[in-house]
Amino acid sequence: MRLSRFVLALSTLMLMPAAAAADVKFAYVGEISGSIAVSGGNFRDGVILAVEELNAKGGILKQKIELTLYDTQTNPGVARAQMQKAIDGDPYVILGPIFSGNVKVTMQMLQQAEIPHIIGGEAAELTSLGDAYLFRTSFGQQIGMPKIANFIRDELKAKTVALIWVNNDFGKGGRDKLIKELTARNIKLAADVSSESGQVDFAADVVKLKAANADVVFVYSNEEECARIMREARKQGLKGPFVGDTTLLSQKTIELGGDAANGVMGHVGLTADAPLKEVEEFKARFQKRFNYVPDHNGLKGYSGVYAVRYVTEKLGKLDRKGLAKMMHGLTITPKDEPGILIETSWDNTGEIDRISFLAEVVGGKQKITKILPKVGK
Amino acid sequence: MSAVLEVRDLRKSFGGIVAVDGVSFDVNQGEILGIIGPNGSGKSTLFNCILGQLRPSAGRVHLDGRAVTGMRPCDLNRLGVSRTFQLLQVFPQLSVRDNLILAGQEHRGSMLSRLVGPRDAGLAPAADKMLAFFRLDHLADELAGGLSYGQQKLLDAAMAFMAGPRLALLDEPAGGVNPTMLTSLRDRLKAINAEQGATFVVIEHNMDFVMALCSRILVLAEGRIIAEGDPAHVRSDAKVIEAYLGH
Amino acid sequence: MLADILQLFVAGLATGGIYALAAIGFTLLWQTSQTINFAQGEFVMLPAFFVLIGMGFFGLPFWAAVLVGVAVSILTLGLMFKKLMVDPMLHHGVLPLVIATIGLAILMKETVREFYGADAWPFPPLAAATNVTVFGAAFAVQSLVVLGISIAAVAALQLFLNKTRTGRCMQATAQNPTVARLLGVPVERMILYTFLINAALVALASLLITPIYLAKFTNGELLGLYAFIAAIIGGFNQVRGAIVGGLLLGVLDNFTAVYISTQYRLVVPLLFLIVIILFRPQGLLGRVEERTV
Amino acid sequence: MRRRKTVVAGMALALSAAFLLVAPFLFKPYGIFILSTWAVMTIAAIGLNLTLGYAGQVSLAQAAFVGIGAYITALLTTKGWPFWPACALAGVACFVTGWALGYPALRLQHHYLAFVTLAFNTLVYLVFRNEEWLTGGIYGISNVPRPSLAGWSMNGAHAFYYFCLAALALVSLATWCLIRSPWGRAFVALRENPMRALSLGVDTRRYTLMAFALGAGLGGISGALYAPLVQFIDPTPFALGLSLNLLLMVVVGGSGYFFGPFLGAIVAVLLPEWLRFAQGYYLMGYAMLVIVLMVFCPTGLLGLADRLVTPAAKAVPAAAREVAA
Repeated sequence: MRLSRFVLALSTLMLMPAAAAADVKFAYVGEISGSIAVSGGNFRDGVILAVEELNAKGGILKQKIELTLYDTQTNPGVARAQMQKAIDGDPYVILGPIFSGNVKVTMQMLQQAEIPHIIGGEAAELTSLGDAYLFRTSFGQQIGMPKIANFIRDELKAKTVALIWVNNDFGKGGRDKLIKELTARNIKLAADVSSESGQVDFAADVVKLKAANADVVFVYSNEEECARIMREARKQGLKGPFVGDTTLLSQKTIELGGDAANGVMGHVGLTADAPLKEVEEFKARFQKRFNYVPDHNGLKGYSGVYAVRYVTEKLGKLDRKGLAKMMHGLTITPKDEPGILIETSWDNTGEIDRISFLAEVVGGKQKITKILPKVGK
Repeated sequence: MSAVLEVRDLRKSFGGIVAVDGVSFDVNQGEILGIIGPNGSGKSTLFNCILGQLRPSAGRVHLDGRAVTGMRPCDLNRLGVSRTFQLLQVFPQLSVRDNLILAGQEHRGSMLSRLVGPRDAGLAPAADKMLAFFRLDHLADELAGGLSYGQQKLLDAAMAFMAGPRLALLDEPAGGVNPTMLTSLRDRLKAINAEQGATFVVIEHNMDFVMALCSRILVLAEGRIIAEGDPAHVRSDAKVIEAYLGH
Repeated sequence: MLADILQLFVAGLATGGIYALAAIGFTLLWQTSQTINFAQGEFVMLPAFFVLIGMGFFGLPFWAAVLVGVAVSILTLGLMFKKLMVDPMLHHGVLPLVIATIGLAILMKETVREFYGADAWPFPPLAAATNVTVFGAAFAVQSLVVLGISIAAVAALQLFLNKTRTGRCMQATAQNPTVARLLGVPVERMILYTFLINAALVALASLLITPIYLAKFTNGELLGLYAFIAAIIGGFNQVRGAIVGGLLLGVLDNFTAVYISTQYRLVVPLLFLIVIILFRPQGLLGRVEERTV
Repeated sequence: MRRRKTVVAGMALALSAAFLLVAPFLFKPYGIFILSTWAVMTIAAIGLNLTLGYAGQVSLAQAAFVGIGAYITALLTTKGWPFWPACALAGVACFVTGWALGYPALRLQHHYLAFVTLAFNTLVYLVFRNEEWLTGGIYGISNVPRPSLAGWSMNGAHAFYYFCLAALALVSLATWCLIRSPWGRAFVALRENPMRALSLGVDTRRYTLMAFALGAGLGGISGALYAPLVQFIDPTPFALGLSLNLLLMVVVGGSGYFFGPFLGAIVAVLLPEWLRFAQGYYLMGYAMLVIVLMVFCPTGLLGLADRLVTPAAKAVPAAAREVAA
């Protein structure tokens, strides 16, 4: 039982009126309920953890952080309302949303209000809309997919790919980008199978993938669906290799997929399993606080808060414009801010650049096989 | 005497059961025709077939010499044929006056005129006249649901005459009405018949009521007409007595 | 090719079995109390969590937890649902109750999400998670078990309804409460029974699917819709119809996905539904509902 | 007794109207946005109340019509059309679709009709999501412009709020006239006793289709306002959930009462926002309240009000009152 959740809610309830005006206001506006509540929940808990840690250490510029949570229900109409509510509360920064659609409907408002927003959305076009206050926490699909395409071409020497993707903005966006990159490397698309988020019976989908018999099966979906797809694939004896991005290799997928997940490989943009001291420690703290294993959204929320902390301390004052200006073209390393977990840079569109990993699942563990350098280097 | 309504070999069977078995009769201009018969003799089914509520298995129905077999009730009604049902059917959620206006509104103007025109479709005076005629005027603004059974029965009948029909088919108008109401109902019907020259067909169980009201009577048994004639003749007909008393 | 078809067919049947279990509940409740339960999907989602709570929170062994879970389900989703929600609204037409069940669905989903989290939880399987291969088509033993049990359950229910006195009383109640009452059938009790049976069925469904679905607060959403469609296709007033509708739907859905379109996989069942309603409203196996106007 | 009712109703009406007019000065932009949403949803609910509350046809497709209206408006205005023709087209298109969808209503018992409309709603949703060339699919349509009225633009929160409010006022007025016209009388007759209505010359077929089409048309109008309100549309809001939610608004408010949808929309749109202080629990609290409400007054809030104002008389849907001279 998530008693912790209950306690947290109560405490926020009691604290909210008590919170002194001097506090630094952070707002999380994201998907606490609705179709992608899992990712939203992870992101939120990452944020909560970071805020609690910082407050324990005395907050930002000696001021406590007051965090308020807003639920978009994964519904743009609600998202817009909640974002407005958050803006009315005049926060220093806003974290979220994760659902790219919700980012899109709210970014204009934030631009007008000149409030920096640290988003979780990964849809490619978000950084191309000229929002000077938008910053990613993990890189957009237009950065991830080329790396994967290279991997498929160079490491796997594949000529054809059978693709199964989840039909939401995340899955569709990734699919479109991947197809673009594959054709650019003249790798053929043997099958293009869309699936529903929350789908359970993948028998039909796997039959289609099988019929394509391609050199590589690319699985691009949410963790649970990835797990189910893998189970069905193994069941029907669909031969791999199975390649995917972050989600397919995530801890959750492995946990749910069991043996079926073994042997899948691919690219991991950001992972709680990165072989780095800071990340491992974070994972432990997170698990202790919320008693479940964070996925990459947990890291996104967490590192986002610390990035803001670092920049603000550097500025020495609460200055939204300054924050946004400084973050453009900034690089933060774990040395100067452990909370950033992995060295991270932002270009001046708010797009992010990090090292990323090629990994493989071996014996129910994610094993990093190769560390890919930042694109910028 | 010209026939307003001609019914020819009308048949209606449900699965195996034949409810109406080749019934033919005329209804003449201005008369009050009574139809009697034991329960289940097919009286109401006959009505429903004539009025398009049920599609007859065979046979023809003519109104003023025009074939109207199987025509939709609402169209038939607009041709001047109205009816009441065996079970009382007014609109309890509408006021008494509105019940009457409803009964008349579809007979004038176009769909559009009913949308943009006056909300009473210019029928309020007529409705009030009808109410006064049926001695219901003091209840005009009450909800029909709030009236006594007898009053509702009167209203039900009043609605049937609101559009000034050429022909009215009344299914047990006297059913469950107390004696005093009964006389007033009978007077009203006779009056309308006399004043508006409206033609009636009345299904009724209450013999005294029928005998007093009708000029001619059909007797129905097991879906067939077994006797026909003026009240006195029918009352004394052996087959009728048998049909009612059974073997 | 043939293997594929067999594969799809059996997989479809297995999923269909689940739809059937949930669908029967619909038909039962509709027949006896004109209740359209929009929370039926959530009814299937919840019992698994009762079991998980039993195991996680009270540390019971699996089978004990299962027994407790089923008992709790019958108590809450059967008895309490009837007494606290349905009874007060019974005489106010279908709609208020529909709205209330919509509310109930939200309540169940949100409660689970809040206290158990939004992510999916593994659930111990009733059968070994192994596969058997027949004619080149591989079947999970689990889904075969699911199929078997659901068909058995329906058969048992049919038997109960036709062969036992209580069962016949229930059918009488379903067909015409007034007459049943005249015949001295304890109508109230019969209606209660149908609610208890419904609860038992959804609990069973929950135990069968959750190992495959994984325990998650959203499990009910699609399932509810499918069970709904299955119930109508099969015949909204026929228990037998529900199983046919369910299986048909499962298979139809799979073949649509492969041979027509995955993006529109729901379309064929829906169109089928519309056709059925327009041309055979009583459903494939249903009786014509004789309602006196 | 009826007088007392009218007085109470009149006062309540005047007060709420006054409140709505000054509201923008009492609230922050967030509050104003929510109120605008309320106005837009109320329009859709009024439509459904026409179909369900007055003509007695259960429709679970209202969300589809809101969606169709929203998409038509979004597509055309983002391609440079002015708002008004787009809005008009949205209304007409939905009216026609509603008319077509109404045909099953002519031969179906009401719960079966509900199922057909439910299927229709889901089909429309799938089209929104999958026909990317037309609707933008998953990605939706962003930067939907807000209309401008005789030169001045409705961009600001205040301006657009009053715009929505005005639209709501117009729709309410039109509906009021409609249900007080002979049509309203015919609708009630249709709901109460179709067979008798038929025998009185009421062309039930045509009126049923009308009830359906008008309800759908209002759904379209509401959608036409929803698109510029949120300025971004994607398929998610127009799934079955919204249809159920609109049904909830009508029934909770009091089906067949003219002001039912207004109250219902308050419950469905504003109540959850008021409950948000309860963090993760607000949706639970909301659901709980809805259930309790239904259990204790199945006739909806106005049904309850009726019983309170006229304790003696059995509550009678206001449909009767509005139509009663």
